[in-house]
Amino acid sequence: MTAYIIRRLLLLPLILFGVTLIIFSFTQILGPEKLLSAYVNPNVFDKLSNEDLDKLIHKYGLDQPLWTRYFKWINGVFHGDLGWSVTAKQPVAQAIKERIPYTLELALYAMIPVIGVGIWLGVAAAVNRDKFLDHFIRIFAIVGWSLPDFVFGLVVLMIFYSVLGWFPPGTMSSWAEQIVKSPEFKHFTHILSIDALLNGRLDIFWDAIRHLIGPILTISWLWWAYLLRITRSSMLEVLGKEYVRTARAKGVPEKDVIHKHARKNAMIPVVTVAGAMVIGLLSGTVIVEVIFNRIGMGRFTAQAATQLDYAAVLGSVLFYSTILIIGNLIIDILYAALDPRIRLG
Amino acid sequence: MNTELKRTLRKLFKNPSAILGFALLAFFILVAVFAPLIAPPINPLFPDENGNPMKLDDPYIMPILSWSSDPVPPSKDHPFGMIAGRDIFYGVVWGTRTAFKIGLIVVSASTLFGIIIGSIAGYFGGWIDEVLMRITDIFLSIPFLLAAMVLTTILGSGLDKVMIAMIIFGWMATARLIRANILQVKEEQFVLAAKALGIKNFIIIVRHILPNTIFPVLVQATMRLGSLVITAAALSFLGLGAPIGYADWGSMLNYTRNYILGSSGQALAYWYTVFYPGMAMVLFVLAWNLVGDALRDVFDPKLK
Amino acid sequence: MEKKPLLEVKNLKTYFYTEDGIVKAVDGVDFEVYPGETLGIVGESGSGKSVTSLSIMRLLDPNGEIVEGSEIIFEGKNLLELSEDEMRKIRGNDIAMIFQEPMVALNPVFTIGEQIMEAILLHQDVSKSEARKMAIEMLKKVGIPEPEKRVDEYPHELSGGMRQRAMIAMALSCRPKLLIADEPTTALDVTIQAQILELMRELQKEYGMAIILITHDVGVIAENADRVVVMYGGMVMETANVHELFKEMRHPYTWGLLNSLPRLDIEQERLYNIPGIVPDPLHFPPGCRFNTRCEFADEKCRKEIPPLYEVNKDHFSRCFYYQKVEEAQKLKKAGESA
Amino acid sequence: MSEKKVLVRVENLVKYFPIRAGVFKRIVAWVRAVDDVSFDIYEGETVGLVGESGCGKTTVGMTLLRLYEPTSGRIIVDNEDTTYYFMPKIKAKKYLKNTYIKKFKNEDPETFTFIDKKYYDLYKELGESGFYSKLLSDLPEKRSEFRKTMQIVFQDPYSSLNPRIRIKTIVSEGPVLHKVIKKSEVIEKVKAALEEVGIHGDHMYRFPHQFSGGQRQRIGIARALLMNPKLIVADEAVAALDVSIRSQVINLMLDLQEKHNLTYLFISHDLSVIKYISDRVIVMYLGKIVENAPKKVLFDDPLHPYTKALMSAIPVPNPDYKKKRIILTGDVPSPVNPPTGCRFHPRCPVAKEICSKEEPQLREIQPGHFVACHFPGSLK
Repeated sequence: MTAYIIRRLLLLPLILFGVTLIIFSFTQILGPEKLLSAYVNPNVFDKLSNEDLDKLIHKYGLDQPLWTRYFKWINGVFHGDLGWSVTAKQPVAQAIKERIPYTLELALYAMIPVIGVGIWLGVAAAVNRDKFLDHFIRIFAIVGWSLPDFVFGLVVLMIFYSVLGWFPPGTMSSWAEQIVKSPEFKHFTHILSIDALLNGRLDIFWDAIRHLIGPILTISWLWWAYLLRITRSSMLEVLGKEYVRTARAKGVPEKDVIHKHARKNAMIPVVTVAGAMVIGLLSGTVIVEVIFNRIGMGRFTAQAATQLDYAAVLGSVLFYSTILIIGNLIIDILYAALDPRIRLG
Repeated sequence: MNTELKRTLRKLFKNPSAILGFALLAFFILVAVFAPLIAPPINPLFPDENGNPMKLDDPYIMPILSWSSDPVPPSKDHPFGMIAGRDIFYGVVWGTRTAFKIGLIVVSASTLFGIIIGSIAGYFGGWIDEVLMRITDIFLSIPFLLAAMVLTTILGSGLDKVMIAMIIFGWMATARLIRANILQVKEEQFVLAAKALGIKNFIIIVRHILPNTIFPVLVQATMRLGSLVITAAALSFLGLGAPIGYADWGSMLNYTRNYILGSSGQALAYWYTVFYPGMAMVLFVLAWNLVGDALRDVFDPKLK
Repeated sequence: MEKKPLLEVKNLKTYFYTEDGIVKAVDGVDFEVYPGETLGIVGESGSGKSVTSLSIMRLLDPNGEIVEGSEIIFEGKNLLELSEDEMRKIRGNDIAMIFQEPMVALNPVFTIGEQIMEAILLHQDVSKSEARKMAIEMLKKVGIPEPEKRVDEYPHELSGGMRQRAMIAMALSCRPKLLIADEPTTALDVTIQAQILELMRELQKEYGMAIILITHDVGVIAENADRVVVMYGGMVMETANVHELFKEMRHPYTWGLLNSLPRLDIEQERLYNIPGIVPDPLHFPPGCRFNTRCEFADEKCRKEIPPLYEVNKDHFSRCFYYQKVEEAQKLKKAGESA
Repeated sequence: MSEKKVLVRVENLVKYFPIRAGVFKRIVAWVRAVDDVSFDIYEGETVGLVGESGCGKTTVGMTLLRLYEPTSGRIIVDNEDTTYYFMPKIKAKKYLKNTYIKKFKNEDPETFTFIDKKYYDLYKELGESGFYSKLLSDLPEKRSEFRKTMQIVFQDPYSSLNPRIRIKTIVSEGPVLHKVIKKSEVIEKVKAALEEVGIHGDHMYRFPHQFSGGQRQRIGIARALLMNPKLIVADEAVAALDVSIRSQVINLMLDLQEKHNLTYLFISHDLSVIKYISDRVIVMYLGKIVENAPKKVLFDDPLHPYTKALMSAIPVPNPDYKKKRIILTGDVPSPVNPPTGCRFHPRCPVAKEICSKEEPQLREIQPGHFVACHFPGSLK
């Protein structure tokens, strides 16, 4: 197992190299002129003569071959320099650093109800297989899984903001923003709701939560449905296993058969999915942050992509892929922790 | 074989949710096939020389019927209402065709690609497998939506670009599934028996291995179809897919989101702008998921 | 033999309701188990032998059902009338069970010790540390070397034979009065099978429990059982004392089965063939279940299910023509000695 | 006995499987599944290969059929060295060079075995390069010939037939490919082959799942039979069958052997079946042959302690049969780290010091009776 983890860690840079190279090669399709538009104000751009264009292209090294430019970029990455983001009007590294806490906050809060409720309902559905509860949960889940997040997000916004006026879009109210940006407000973790509590500002905490509920509801709905399905089928498979019968033959009460013998085994595949889900939550924030107009990595990436801000795009891809790979590694370790056959194998 | 088929069908239709799925799917197929009859591709505002309404050059471009940009509530002529001067009903009907087009093309192309990669990796093993699987890992390490988003932007927006992007980043799950299945089937005795008979590798893969691994792949493809349509719509929603005015549920929703909050004092004034295209999409995806779920129950109870 | 039986199975019928129809896996089975004896149940796939054992434990799959009118009387109580709670107190305590594949019958995520201790803690009023001591003691008893170490290992760390020993330790930890062993050695190699069977004999002597030994291996039955029940098509075909059954079988199926076995102890010219295929439990033939493959079968056998005839004291055969088997047997013996 | 023609000669066959582990998936150890095994199979006889799981008996069968490539050793079929048939050309050439050319250049032709002499004559006639090109020229034909000579029947009736293919194709695929039968006569020949094994000829259009286990096994036999082979390797061919079906299939195989003059290598863990069907018996333990003798000799007077223990462990279906029980202690050790010296010594009731140090060689104690034991016959 240790060897496996080391192997994965050694493969990590190789995969990141591959990932960035793919994205970098794609930008090659754009051609130097398009690439240049990321550096020059569009108003000025239209007035440039061909000669000026060539000069600028040369100045930014856009006429150099792919490899040269790629290694220049990689070199920058090693020095913490991811380039300049036109969309954010600040260095990409800085832009990402500022936005991570907001996305992290959203993902963290969304995860808790998803994992708890999803697994609980999945087990309940499996135990009551083909009974009313099972059908009800399954239908709920499959409808949830079929509901596109942006459609559901719009509905949430319509109901909870337009009609009821409870949960507004955005990241925080403007009065709160003023306080947060003032020097008295200490930033301990950069996660707004936690910092608000640490500063003793319950009003700001409540404001942050109010802005979070809509997005959390939107994201968790989808993943919750998904996790439930996986838990149910995994649990059903395990309940048919012989060792469950052995436990019953020992006289173990049904409650323990399910929650001790079966669930521990059923959780093994669920961990993989739950992990993939946490990773999915991070990238799922793209849509939600756009709909709810929240500050965060997702919206930043979406904006960067639509505006061909390719330095920012590369930086974001690097960020997301790193999270994804490390996330998968953690899943594998968790997997091993649950399954002694792998841990000791 | 006939009894086997009957058994399978009986199992398939035992489940009420499966019946619902197939019924919904049949409904959408009918809508797509008969779209020209349900919503004729004509522009009544522009009569041709005979006084008949003019035929549209491209039926997927929704004709502009009114110059008012505010949404118009449902009426007899426009049962789903109008937005940006275009008939929502028309968009929903022709959007069905768009959804099928996106789903089927992307799923079949990416599945085929995945089958090829997965078969080669699984059957030959060794360094070929190692290299192909590491490439798969790399492609899997970019979140799908993000990858599709970036590639679409680079290729330039448009539905065809969205599809290309989704194919390029959509084959990995199939490749992995096929590879895992082949590794399993490869050890089956009938494959060894075929080898003992001196049958060639290619024939062994195509005749003996693939037919035994294809059902889980088909189930997976069905279940993926729904989520691919969602992703395509999400890209349109982000402004990267079909242009405004194209009969596509995603781009319609992108446009209508501006009206979601209603007008002052009337929160739900423009509900129909989101409801109809949104509902069409939900039902479409639901149909595929229900069908996929039913197929999974029948063909591979263990597949997740 | 005026002992009181420990377990009486009377007219047991267990049906499974499947999509393809009703599977009458067990269809009217009667037998008794006396304290301290080994009852062998032998049969081929689909004979209903495993379903019988699961019915006794009431551990059938959800689509299986024990039909009204069946009785399973254990120490005077009808197990089918007990509540689930009362039944649970019997399982693992009075009646324990071991299964064919110890690899899949042991829970992979708990250690051997945890699994044995669980049974002890459920049925005995002891502390955790006492239970652990008892678990180690049990492991030692079943011949697992270094039990103090093995108690903390997971099933996959043990060999097949060791796993089955652990399974036996778990089953015997509460000193059950009846042990049901469902194909306990089928998944093991012959030299390991010999070890496990020897162990079971020793432990039976020590604990004095009764054993129901279920297997398809006639040799295992011959060497380990006191009395034998031969099952075919969900019914008891013949039941007798083991010595009598192998010498004086009175049912065509038993007769065919024993003559179709390749054997180490005698020279054989050509093996006997029971013609036809093992019937599918969904489509048992009408009349005697064996009539399609029986050389003595006639119209009557194709219509009526024969009753269990007492052909000798404590020797029953479900065949109208059991005398014919006797004659055939005599002829064969005459041929052999000639 | 020696008059009989040797159909297959296996010389010093070795098959190791790598175990890969660690960060770079390097080979950290080898499973020594078959470790230096030699035996002959004579035409028309049935050789029973018996042993417990992990002893390498199945690997011997698979390697013989070249479903696994041997690690080393030589496999001679019908007086032809077939070892290099399935190697890539470069490897095959290297094999020929190491096996023959080196020997021809350095050793005295007088000491050569029959088979070596045959290749030596070829070498004398054609020279080194001519030798290579002659032997490597028609590999596809040689492979085809090899496949026609040897066929296999597998254990599991459920996995040995492709569930998605009709019986007709399953049975005729190989013979058509190797032109044993013409395409035009497929229906007729398949029908005949099926009826020969006791399956209704019209059932050739069915799929495998429509047959019972015993019937599937018959179909597997028909598939091998239609290739018109000389040797059939039966790998636990009756192990998965019900008792009442087992004797049907065994009898069928014996009938077919007589009719087609077949040779069998019958691999099984069940000594009773081996005793019934075989002419000669080879006993394997942990990748090695421990005893090889004609059936009667072996069962009357087993000399290796393992053979003896194995026999005593088989339950006899006769409650009045008195036998001495020899219960071996411990488990079969792992073939990754086999014990030193005699591989059986940790479990052997009569092992002495030498057994743990020196590996006993397979010796011919009486004509045709080979034993690999320092103290043969000492276990009473």
